[in-house]
Amino acid sequence: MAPAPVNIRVQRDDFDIAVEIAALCRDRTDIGAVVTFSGLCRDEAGALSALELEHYPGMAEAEIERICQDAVERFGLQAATAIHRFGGMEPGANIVLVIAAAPHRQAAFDGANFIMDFLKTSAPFWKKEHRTDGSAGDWISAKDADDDARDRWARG
Amino acid sequence: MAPAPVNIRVQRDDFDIAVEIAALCRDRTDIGAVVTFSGLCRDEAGALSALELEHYPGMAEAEIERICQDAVERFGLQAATAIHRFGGMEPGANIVLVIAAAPHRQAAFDGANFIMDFLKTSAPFWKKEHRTDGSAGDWISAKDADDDARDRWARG
Amino acid sequence: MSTVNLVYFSWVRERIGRPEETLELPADVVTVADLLDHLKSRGGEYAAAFEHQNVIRAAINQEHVEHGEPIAGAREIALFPPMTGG
Amino acid sequence: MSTVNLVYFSWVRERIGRPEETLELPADVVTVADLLDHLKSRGGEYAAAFEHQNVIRAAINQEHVEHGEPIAGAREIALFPPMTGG
Repeated sequence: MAPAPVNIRVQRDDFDIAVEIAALCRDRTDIGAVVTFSGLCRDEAGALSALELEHYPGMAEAEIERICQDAVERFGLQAATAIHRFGGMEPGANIVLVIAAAPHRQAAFDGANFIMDFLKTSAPFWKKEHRTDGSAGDWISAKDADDDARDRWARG
Repeated sequence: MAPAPVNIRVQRDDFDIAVEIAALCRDRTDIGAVVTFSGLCRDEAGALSALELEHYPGMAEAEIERICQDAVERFGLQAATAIHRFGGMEPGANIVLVIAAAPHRQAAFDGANFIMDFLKTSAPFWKKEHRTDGSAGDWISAKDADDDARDRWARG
Repeated sequence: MSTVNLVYFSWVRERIGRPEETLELPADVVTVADLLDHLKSRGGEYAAAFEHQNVIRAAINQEHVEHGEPIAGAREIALFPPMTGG
Repeated sequence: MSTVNLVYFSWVRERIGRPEETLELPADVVTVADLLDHLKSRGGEYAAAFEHQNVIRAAINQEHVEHGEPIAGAREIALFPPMTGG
């Protein structure tokens, strides 16, 4: 069996979910389940004017690739895509897209969920807030809940 | 707060995931996470030529609506979409689409997963296989594993 | 006697040979289980369709019900195998 | 003495006031923890950036490492706060 194709991109531009799903499923009739996750910039009840995403070029791609390969192996994914944007983004904008394909639904759900949990805690990206009241933007703090979400995947 | 919009459709035609996500997110900047599930017709290693999906018109829509409303309430979803096709479909074709939107990622994952588990076991659809060897098609049997997947959502 | 519309799906429909029918039911048919017994007693295609009675699912007025559910007031009763959608 | 390229991100970068620099390290700087101590000892912006040393994450040659990791052979060491992507 050919290795599962893993498609990683770190980019400033937006992405198109339909295009990415089509690329992942093209010419295949063995996929039974495709789960996508998109993370969007929220306006925080009007308090946020924009987010700025900083990243570590090179390591960001490498780390996301490692996470996706882990997910492919662990859940038997047939294909995985992960796209993370950087730069400024306004409320409503896409930040991240993860796609996991598998023969059956639970593997696809678990694969996408696993990739997101590790992406949150291990991929070198940092978010800074710009607030509508004009106050100086703060770097968003990492959440213990995100570490807990990652740690539930620990084995044995 | 306005009730979460729930969009249910049972249709013969295919669907476009990007169009459905755009409809669900339109003019909103409070959504942080969108999870989609698409179920596709698999070729079963070349043994399957087509699936035929029979449904119970009226009850199919009503049952999917009940499931989605349960998910909205239980996981605090901001919006949910569920589209189930009927009729004949070839390997690679879309069968079902579920979308769940929430402020945070785990609610969106759980919402879509919950809807799929109940859709599998409670929505009145039945699949018949047509095989490439020309043998008479069989109705697919329900799986105990699907009941188990549903039962993990039982509370207390 | 009461009149009820029955609808069948999947292999229940195929074995009975029709998608729906209207039947007069005797007064002692009170629950879904009674209805299944009554239909089986008609023999032939009904006996074949409901041979494994415990796997049959039922809906009254388009909502799932257990076999113990009373059918009084039902406009439409659906009988079908376990569902396999999604 | 060894030469190493340091890169900083997020508020570590802002507090230090530059995104990267090349430093000569004394021979007794063996691990990431030693490196953090060494940088803090330079005072000023470094003391501010690494005040809460235990929250600082490190990567050597673009892979995450613990503070106890030896830095021998590192081409590039990155220092940054906990990540908040996704």
